[in-house]
Amino acid sequence: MQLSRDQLLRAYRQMVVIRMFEERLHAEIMTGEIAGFTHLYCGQEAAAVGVCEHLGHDDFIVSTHRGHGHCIAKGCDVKGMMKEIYGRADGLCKGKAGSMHIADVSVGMLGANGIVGAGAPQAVGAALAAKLDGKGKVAIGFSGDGACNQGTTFEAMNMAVVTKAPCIFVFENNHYSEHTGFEYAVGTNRDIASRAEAFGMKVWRANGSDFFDTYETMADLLAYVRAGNGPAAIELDTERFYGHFEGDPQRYRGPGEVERLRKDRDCLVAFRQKVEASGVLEIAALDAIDAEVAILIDEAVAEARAAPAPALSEVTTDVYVSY
Amino acid sequence: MQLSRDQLLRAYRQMVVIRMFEERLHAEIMTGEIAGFTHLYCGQEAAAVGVCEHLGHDDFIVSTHRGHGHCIAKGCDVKGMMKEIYGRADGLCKGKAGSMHIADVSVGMLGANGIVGAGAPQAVGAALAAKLDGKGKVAIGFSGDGACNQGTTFEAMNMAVVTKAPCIFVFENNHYSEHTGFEYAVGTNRDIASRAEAFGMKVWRANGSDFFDTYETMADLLAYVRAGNGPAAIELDTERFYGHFEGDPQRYRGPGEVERLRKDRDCLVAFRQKVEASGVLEIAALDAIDAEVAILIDEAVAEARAAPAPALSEVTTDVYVSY
Amino acid sequence: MAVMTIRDAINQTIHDEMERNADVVVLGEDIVGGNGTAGGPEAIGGIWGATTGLYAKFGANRVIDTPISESAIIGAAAGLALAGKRPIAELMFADFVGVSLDQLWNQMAKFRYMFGGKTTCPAVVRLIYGAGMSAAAQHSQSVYAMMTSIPGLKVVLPTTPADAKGLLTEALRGDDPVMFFEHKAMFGIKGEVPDGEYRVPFGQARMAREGGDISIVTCGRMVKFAEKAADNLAKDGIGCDVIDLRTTSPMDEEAILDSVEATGRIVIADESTPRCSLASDIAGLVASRAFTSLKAPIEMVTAPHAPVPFARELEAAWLPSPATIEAAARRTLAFR
Amino acid sequence: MAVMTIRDAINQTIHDEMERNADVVVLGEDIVGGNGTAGGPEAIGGIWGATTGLYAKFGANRVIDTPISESAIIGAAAGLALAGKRPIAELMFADFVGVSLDQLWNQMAKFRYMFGGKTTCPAVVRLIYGAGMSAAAQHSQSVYAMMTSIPGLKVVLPTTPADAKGLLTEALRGDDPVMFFEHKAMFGIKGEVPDGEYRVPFGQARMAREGGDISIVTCGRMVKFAEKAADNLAKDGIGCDVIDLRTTSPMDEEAILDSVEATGRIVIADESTPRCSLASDIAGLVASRAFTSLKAPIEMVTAPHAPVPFARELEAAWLPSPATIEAAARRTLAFR
Ligand SMILES: Cc1ncc(C[n+]2csc(CCOP(=O)(O)OP(=O)(O)O)c2C)c(N)n1
Ligand SMILES: Cc1ncc(C[n+]2csc(CCOP(=O)(O)OP(=O)(O)O)c2C)c(N)n1
Ligand SMILES: [Mg+2]
Ligand SMILES: [Mg+2]
Repeated sequence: MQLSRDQLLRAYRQMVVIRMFEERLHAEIMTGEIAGFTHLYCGQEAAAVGVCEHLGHDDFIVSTHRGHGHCIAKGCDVKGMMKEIYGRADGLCKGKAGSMHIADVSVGMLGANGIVGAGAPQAVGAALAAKLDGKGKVAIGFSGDGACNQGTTFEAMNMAVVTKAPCIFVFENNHYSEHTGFEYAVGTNRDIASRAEAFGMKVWRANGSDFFDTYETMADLLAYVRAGNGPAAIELDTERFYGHFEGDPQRYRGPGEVERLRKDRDCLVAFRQKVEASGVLEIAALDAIDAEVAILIDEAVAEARAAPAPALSEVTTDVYVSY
Repeated sequence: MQLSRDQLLRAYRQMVVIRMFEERLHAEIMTGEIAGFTHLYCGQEAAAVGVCEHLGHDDFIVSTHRGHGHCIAKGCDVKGMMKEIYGRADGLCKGKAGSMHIADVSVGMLGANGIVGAGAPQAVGAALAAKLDGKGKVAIGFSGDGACNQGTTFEAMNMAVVTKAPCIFVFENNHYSEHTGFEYAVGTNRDIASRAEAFGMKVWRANGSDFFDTYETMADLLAYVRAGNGPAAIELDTERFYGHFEGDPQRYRGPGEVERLRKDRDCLVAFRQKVEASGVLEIAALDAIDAEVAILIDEAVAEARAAPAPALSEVTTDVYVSY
Repeated sequence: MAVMTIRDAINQTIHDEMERNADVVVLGEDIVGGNGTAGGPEAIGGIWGATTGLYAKFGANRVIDTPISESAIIGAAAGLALAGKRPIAELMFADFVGVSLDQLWNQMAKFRYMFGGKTTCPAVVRLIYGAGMSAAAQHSQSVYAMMTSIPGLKVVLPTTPADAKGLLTEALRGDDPVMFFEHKAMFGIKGEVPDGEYRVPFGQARMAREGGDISIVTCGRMVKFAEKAADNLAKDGIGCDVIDLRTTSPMDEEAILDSVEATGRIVIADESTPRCSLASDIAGLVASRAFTSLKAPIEMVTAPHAPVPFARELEAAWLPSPATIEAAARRTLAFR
Repeated sequence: MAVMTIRDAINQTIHDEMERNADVVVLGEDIVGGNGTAGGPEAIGGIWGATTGLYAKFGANRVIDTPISESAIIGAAAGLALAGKRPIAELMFADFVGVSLDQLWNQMAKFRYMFGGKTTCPAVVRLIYGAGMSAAAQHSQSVYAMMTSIPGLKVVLPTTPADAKGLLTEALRGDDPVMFFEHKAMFGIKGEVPDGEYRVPFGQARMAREGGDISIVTCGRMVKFAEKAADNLAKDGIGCDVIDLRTTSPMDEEAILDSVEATGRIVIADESTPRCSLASDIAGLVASRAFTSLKAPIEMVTAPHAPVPFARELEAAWLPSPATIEAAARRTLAFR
């Protein structure tokens, strides 16, 4: 598959936005200004972007506790997100969501979720809505290797098969659920994808640390699902560069593990190498993106810091549409 | 495998007890004397008995809403069960359980269950207890083809694999969950067993309308599990002769379906044919069992009818051990 | 006005609303019944008869038979609602809230708030509840207190066919998630139902009896029991206000307080168990906001702190009854 | 007596009881931490530090790290208990009751009753609960009212290290299922803990302050807030009884009623949302059983009927506080 120059630049930029957003959060959280639990997406950028670059705002995604990458990839406003994570009045969700519950239904991002596994059935529902509309739209449910053990995820897969919903289960296998290894917690006769396959859907596998592999495999998969063949699943092999949440001592990692991952499994490095080798993009263009995004993130943090806290009266608004 | 004459007679008797218990309930329910929802096990006798004839009282089973067969096969007192279903003071559970919640932990029968899928995790727990005790005991979780879609069932399978629990998932596929067909409701790439297999456990399949096939397949399976190899699953192809519950109009059945099943898929008929053909048992011995059991069931009903209702003070006892 | 059962009022309202609005979809277990069998779809047409005929008229994309997966049913309803549809999900028994609570409590109910008011989640969940049919501990519970406790959910309990229509229509026109409780022993109750468009606003109680001596506040099946108690008391010249709450969230606090201010005596009748119950909720309201009007201790008539037993005699003893309500009323009246 | 944190008191009590009784087993997510990783088991040793060191001492058969499957965790605990063991299951956040309610409510809690009193189900579930750490709507809830409403469950909320030991020991010696609530903002609280065997019976409240003018009834983290309010009121010569319920099921009704009979004025402080809450439960108790002693409307201090918001300022405004408790106390005292 041949991506246009614009497509390539856009994809790279999306990954860089996620990376810099998360790296910066990692630093800012140390200051104590940001409250709550934060789960960084660093290392998995190619997964979110490789999936979402295929989607329009009228396709749906449902995300997880590790949702920043999915939000950005699906088109949520980066400054609004930063303000949200800082708990500000003009955050994307008025400071009520924080890191774990960011959503923007207007771009088809139906929500990060603090409950592991809760999103999968919601993706089936969104897919059933898409099926009813009959315009070839799809819904994506992101799950981790830990979430794939939650009953809701299995129920959702079966229900998607039974109802022939255009639902895509994206399993980002980063080999850890919290501090427990994939090898321990996930019973399979091969992998997560083979479990999905046993529900009677077609499955794909890709390297989730490689944008091109993820993107191209998703192209195949989406052609299949958009054509009305029912649900599908994909397992993406990927890595997280930081701890489960900010504050995680990560004593479960092997010696030099993170350094090795940063060296061998960095999707940005891989992207640069590939486009440079093939000569489709010049490095200067990528550097320019890096510089531009760095400014964007600086601004996002500065604006978030300066933004007002929510009015206390907001505590009891937005529970109902009509009271 | 060669069963002794005593073993064969016992197995046949167990199946007959279940059959006559259920046929009689079917008739008695028409009188209006028996309250609540009753799900009859008629047609599936070979499954319960083919499994439970391998078990001791220190092996555990966890059952379903369609639990009478499992209870009888595991050794619950038949008269106590009848009284329970009639809601009597000296019923097996003092009239508080009724058909759907009969249990007798003293024989390793941890409960019928009105919540579809609820038993599977409990079987894992009982299996973990057996594993801790280290005496080669097992726990069996019975599930239907409908229950196999409930999140709890999947979670239980995965947890059993991860914890290497001596847990056996027995899937009785009678092709219906309530009024919906197996073909519609269960997404698979082959069958229920293949779904279990995808969790990384060894699986078996047998004809659940044939005592010998079920019994012999279970012998293999149990040797494997009791040896400490972790969990296993078996799918039993079987049939229910009555409706989902008593009162079901069964309009989803094909013309002549029940008659056909009663002719071709009756485990008692098959058993008689087999032992007669091989000459291991004479028909007179089986007839004697039929006659003896008929009396037992007559007595059970008569005693249940005559038994006293529970004292009203029982409403608030047995909630806690200590108040 | 046509006379019909609560069952038919619900069925007809769903038909009407599905015709009116193409976004309304229905999902649940065996709501079609017969899928994948020789009898084919609609061989049964819904366990409770409330969804009969929908599949034939609206087809598989809008009338979705599901596997036995309640979390996925409610989760899918939540997803459908976020994606712009108006799902009606059926929980065949309200007790199955046990296997689907997260999607009700932590998802559907919280989306609007968590997402800063920028989305709606107009899902209606029909929960079939209540004791009285010897369905025992796991199929007889009145789960409305638990749902009432959840910010973000509205809770509705129709007691007449007219209210069934009016409240269900209202639920389907509103933009909030609604828990619509249908008592399994009340489907057959008959009554007049207004023709054409008919809506009953939430948060407005119905005065089932006016009396002035005692306030009996109740909902669901207990309304009929309270009316019987009131009829008996009337024979002795004791007048009861019987307040059918209709919706417990929002709850018509004014109707309760106004009545208690007039009578000074209150009996709360609640089919559920006593702890952290709707009965105690109303007691708390009255004890904090109508304290000076109270002339007697608040009487709460509830089931005991025990599961629902199977045997007919035990279940009857477990349930509040017209007699226990009447006795409570006489106690409160006797208090000086 | 050693001085230690609530966290350490819990950890040590589990160690002691596991040593004492070979039937005690522990299960939950990441309670070992590090299984299947390069770091190996106990690389982390429990998210909350309450299970640290157990695996090394008691091994994988008794300290069971589970997948993320809360229904199966609670269900397995129920099965272990039916099979004669004494499981301690951890729900990492009490909010995960949402994905495991059935096994708590319809299974564990009901076995004894449904089975006619012929079995026990001695499972202890540790639920980490409460707001105050900006964990937002799905990780901050106080689920004790829902658990208190369930017949068959006992509900425990220790507020001191000594009570943590005494109540957890009691839970593990009893034969009923126990919901043991640990507030995530209270693990670090220090205090003296009796050495050796120490049990605190259920259903006996602790009088945290004695005052005589107003009864403040509360539990969990609100006890500290109530004590602060009481200290402030004491400066104005107003004496408060601060009743730490310790267990809400069984609940020490006598302690509440005795205090109210003496003071005539009650403030109930409850970290949870208001509808069908523990606050209303206690209000109902008092309004029906201590009516004649009451001199003022019952005051309930709770969170508002809204999910827990994320932003620090909003969460602080959502939570009851010493100030809101104090204000309620002054209101009730001002009432004549
Ligand atoms: C129902 C539920 N159980 C447990 C948790 C605690 N928890 C949060 S994230 C997580 C691990 C998830 O692992 P995985 O799905 O692999 O996602 P990853 O963190 O690797 O992105 C756990 C156990 C939760 N939030 N919800
Ligand atoms: C959680 C839950 N959902 C739905 C039901 C209603 N229900 C009872 S039995 C049943 C069908 C079960 O089918 P299957 O597992 O195949 O067992 P079978 O009835 O065929 O023995 C259903 C849907 C229930 N009791 N519990
Ligand atoms: Mg992971
Ligand atoms: Mg079946």
